[in-house]
Amino acid sequence: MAMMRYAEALNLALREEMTRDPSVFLMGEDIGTYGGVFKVSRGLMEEFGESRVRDTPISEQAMTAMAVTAAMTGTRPVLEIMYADFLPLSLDALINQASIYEYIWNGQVQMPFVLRTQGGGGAGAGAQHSKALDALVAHVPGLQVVAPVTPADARGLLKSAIRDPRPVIFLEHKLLYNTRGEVDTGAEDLVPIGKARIARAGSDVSILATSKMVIEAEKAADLLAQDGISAEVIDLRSLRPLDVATIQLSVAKTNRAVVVNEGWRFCGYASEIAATIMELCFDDLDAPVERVTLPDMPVPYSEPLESAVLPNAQKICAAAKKTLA
Amino acid sequence: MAMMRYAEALNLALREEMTRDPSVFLMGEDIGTYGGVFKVSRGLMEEFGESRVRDTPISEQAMTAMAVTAAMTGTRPVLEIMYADFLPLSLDALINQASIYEYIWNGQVQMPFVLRTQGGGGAGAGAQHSKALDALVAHVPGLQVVAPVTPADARGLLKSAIRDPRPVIFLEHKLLYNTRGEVDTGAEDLVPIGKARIARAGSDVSILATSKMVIEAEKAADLLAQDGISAEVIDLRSLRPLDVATIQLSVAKTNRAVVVNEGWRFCGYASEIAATIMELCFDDLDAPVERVTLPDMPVPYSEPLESAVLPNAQKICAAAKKTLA
Amino acid sequence: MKNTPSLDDQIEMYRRMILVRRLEERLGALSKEGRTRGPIHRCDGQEAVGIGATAMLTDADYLTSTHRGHAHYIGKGVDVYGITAEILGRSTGLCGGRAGHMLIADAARGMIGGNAIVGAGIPAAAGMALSNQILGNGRVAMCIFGDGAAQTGIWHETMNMAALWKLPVVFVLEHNQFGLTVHSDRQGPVADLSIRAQGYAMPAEIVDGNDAVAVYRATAAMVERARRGEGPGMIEAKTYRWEGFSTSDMGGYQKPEDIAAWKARDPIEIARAALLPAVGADRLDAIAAAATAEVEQAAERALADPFPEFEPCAFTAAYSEVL
Amino acid sequence: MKNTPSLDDQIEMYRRMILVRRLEERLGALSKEGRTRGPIHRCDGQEAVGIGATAMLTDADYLTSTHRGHAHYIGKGVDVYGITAEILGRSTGLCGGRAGHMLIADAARGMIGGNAIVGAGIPAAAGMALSNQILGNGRVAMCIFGDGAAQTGIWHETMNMAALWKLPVVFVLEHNQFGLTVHSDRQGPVADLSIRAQGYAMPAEIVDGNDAVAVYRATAAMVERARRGEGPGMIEAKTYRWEGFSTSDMGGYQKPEDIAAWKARDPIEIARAALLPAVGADRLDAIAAAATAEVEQAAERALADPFPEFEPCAFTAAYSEVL
Ligand SMILES: Cc1ncc(C[n+]2csc(CCOP(=O)(O)OP(=O)(O)O)c2C)c(N)n1
Ligand SMILES: Cc1ncc(C[n+]2csc(CCOP(=O)(O)OP(=O)(O)O)c2C)c(N)n1
Ligand SMILES: [Mg+2]
Ligand SMILES: [Mg+2]
Repeated sequence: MAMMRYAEALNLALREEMTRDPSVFLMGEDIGTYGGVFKVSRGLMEEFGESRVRDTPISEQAMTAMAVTAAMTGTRPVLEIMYADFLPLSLDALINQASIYEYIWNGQVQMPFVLRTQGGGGAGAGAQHSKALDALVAHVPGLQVVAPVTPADARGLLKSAIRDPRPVIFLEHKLLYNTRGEVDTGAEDLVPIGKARIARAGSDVSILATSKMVIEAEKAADLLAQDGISAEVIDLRSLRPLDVATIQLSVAKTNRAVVVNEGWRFCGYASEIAATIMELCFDDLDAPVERVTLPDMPVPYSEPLESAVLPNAQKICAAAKKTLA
Repeated sequence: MAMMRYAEALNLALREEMTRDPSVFLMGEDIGTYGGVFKVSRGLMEEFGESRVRDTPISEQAMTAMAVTAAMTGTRPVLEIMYADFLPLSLDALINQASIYEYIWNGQVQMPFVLRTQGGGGAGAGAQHSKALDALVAHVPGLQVVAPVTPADARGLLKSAIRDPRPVIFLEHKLLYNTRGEVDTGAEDLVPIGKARIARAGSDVSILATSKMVIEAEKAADLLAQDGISAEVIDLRSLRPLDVATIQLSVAKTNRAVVVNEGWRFCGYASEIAATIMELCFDDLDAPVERVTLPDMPVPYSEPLESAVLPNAQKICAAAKKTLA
Repeated sequence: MKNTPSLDDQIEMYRRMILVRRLEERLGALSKEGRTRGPIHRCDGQEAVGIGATAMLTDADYLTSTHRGHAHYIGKGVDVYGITAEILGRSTGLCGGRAGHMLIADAARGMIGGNAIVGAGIPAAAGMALSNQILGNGRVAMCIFGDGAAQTGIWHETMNMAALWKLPVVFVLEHNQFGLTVHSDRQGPVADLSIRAQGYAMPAEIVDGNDAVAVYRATAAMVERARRGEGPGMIEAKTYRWEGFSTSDMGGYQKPEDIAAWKARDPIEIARAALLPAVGADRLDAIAAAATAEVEQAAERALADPFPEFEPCAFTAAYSEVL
Repeated sequence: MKNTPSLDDQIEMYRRMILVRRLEERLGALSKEGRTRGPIHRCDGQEAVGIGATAMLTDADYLTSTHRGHAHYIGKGVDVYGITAEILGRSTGLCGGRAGHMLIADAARGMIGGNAIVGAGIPAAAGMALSNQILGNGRVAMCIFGDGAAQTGIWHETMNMAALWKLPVVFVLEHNQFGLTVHSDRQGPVADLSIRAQGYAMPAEIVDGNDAVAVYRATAAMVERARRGEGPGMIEAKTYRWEGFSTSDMGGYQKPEDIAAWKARDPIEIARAALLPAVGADRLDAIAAAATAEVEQAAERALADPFPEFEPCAFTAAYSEVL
């Protein structure tokens, strides 16, 4: 076991997988010489060379499309897109290319690539560098989408993603890189894609959260506990495929659910979870599923404005209490 | 009143608005000399000249970005994106540009542009030319999204969209262009954005559908009627903003709802509608809201395969009966 | 002359061009009879580009194509019957009827694949070249794309990265004068799009796209260079599209005199004239007849084949998602 | 010499460059004290580009910028206090604190606006030029963008359409040698990115980006051309970024000797030396002192200003969506 930062856990996973499999390579902006703007790939160019760790020009569209077909032809690209806000530039390669080939070519190809990116607000980075666009990628069939919140899951899920035969979109959060946690460096500790994590057991209300929102949900659970409310916090972890079994078990127990996602509300990721819960747990539900999300507007820059729009523990508490009212 | 094809109704609306307002102009691929691959802009280059009707190179990304800022500076662009499948190429301009400026610039600018496109399957056009990507655009705050199914609504909504001070994404369907209907050519007949249309009144189950799926829903209502089931068919028409009042009234009456959308299911447009209904009509609902959508996979080419995946009257009937079981 | 194809290669190119022409004609007829589905993009008159540019590639090399790829498929050695069955949506098609004519792939031949998003085949080939470079497998990747595709942003991003990294990729611009219906002179300010290669310090050559041997020579030089690790190259083959942009083209924008002038330079006739002295009319006629028969048989057989039955998508199922 | 700025123009450019330099220094200090938010992208050493390229524009002309736009803002005549207050997130900022330093707009000055999606300011300017052309209002649009932005696909699509349609737009490439941390020679195979303008039959000129007068001359010629309806032009201004890519840069990749060499060519000193004979040291010192004071006062005033209070987004409300 070792205590490490989220960014270090990702770095470890990359180093381990690149050592294990010579077909794994990295590409992205400023990931080589500089080691990535969040230092996730620090030291890897020195260790694995410039052929396997590539600084790219600012060309997200072609980079993503190239990763898709490189993955089709014998290598395992791990692509870093610096901010999730740039995902629209990658989307044609994901929706019109990666999404379709395995099926329409009747299984002639597979595409084992990972697209790492980070989103979310709270850093005063403004409307073009603070979005969580989970829904854009989660909507695309053929893509798997994961969003680890702990360093252990960051390492375990990244290793699983790199080994997976199919595309994985790996969503990080700019405010998680410096968070610390235990990582079992001795073991492989692969975390399977498709399994949620019960961050905290509870009996009165289920709070299903993603990425950094899991931390807010845990804070909310503490606050709710003070009012004698026992909240179960579920870290969805795997946004797609969704671990419906874990969700069903929890809601069957609590009869109430709050979904927390940092993306926009309308047609957002939280909408899918709310719809799924309603569908699978209709008779169990004592109240409508509450959605706690970013309001449907751009993320403002100034601190008081940004704080007002981001989902947080207080908003989650209020939503939880609404389901219990 | 006049009988006309959907494509002719759109053409009429464009001609009327270009005549009324010299700041309205059209741009898109093959829309000028050829009149558009679906002939929606037939004759307009001859009538309004090459400055206001522009054939563009194949550059969706820049075209869309240019439409956004042209709209900021005194003109009203109507941009045609030939297939909705290409929307990913337009998305940065929509998500990172059009979506943010009015708010973050504190109201210094507005962007009155219309992006027309068409999606959907059934024509054997294959996985890259058959998608309904409604959810991608409906997720973006600051965008309004409409999807008319009748020629009268096509004209009335396009005229409203062109006059609206904010961006409107105008979704057509390749199999609607040749459908015919009455259009009141004598009157302006503007159709307000934000209002749904009750295509058929009923009392047992509400079927909420979009675009061509409204036609399938009406067929389903006929079939259900034979089994003594009275279905209310609501043409959402305005995908965003959503006419929640009309939806609430209907579900309060029927206590059951089926949502039909031709896009993918997971994180799809239907998910938002299902979540919203559950939230607003929780106590009215006697059964979970059913979603009838494209399965989460690419649209296959061969006729029997494509027919198997597209939502249709039979699937809608089955879903409606499920809510009544 | 350097890189001149052998006589056998030239004969094979001649045969393949006839296969393509007959296939296009047959598909045109079937479409008129309403026996095909969706738009079909014919390449009549452009055969020399797809056939000439691919004739020096091996099955291990990769090719990406466009929505107008029949000559590219056949040039890469893909079976005519498998192509025809796919276009007719049969279970016996190369992709089981799932792909359709614009998206055909045959991985065993390195043909991956057709692409109907204009411009998307360009980075696709570069990505394969990137794999080749990292794996050091000596393979080359090629993309064939149109004059319209050359105006897409992704072309620029790809040219830049390919040249920067000296990727083993060859860019073949099939300049047939039109996007769908808009002439290239209304899609960009320069006639010779390959002058843009200078902006990436990349070698480029303009060739007569109706002369398969000329296309072969120029392309073979770029392929060799790329294989030697000296980096990418670009070919601009000038040709012309005889038929509409697809079977749903309503026409009216192509000048009859242009069509006539280009038909007078039929790539098949040009190849035949070059081969006549060495090969003789009888053998060429026999080759043409055999090619015609092959397409006929492929079509007849495919038309008799069953349509596929729907099966849930493997990965959709794997994701335990509702169908 | 043609297009030489008047002495008054030169003095004003000198003053504005000092405004920018002092603003960057002040922001750097405030950021060290932890009194700013988010990354701030300084342009110390590059002032001559933003100031020289915009000095001939009127308020009616449009300018689009980047994430590194402080010199562009000030060049377009935007008020220093309004900029400072916006960067400090105050309600008195030009955008009420909603935009932040990368996205500032001042529509009254035609500054619309900063843009932090690399490359996005390029089609933005072309779209405004398209409006200008359709409305026939004689206005010109300009985009200033970086060497990194020149590698984005949207640059190619925009250059092509602008040249094809002869749009009144001027492309100013501010070549400061780096993307974020990667040197331009590792982002593309050619050193002079403006050679690519030939591929669009577009005129281009390379200038010393540390000499505001040289930048002014070259740009003014392109602006006049564009205004006359003769189409777009491109300027490539060679300069260098003294500070890190932003206040969060951990450094380690810029050569100290390069920084020293470029600091020896300080654009402010170059302007001062050119003005000295005609204007004299005293007046130049007074101008410098006044500019320094203006930035000081702007900062002090802004720091004392209130933060904005949150109000629901107008259009969100209009869409009757839940906040
Ligand atoms: C991104 C994108 N935009 C538009 C289209 C519609 N479209 C299909 S083919 C075509 C013209 C392509 O021209 P070119 O690249 O020259 O190929 P050609 O048809 O001449 O073979 C267009 C605009 C598309 N398929 N993809
Ligand atoms: C589309 C996009 N990709 C990546 C980034 C991250 N990023 C911000 S600035 C920058 C470098 C830009 O280089 P250049 O255009 O030369 O401008 P400079 O920073 O040198 O002024 C990068 C990669 C971004 N903001 N947008
Ligand atoms: Mg063409
Ligand atoms: Mg730079």
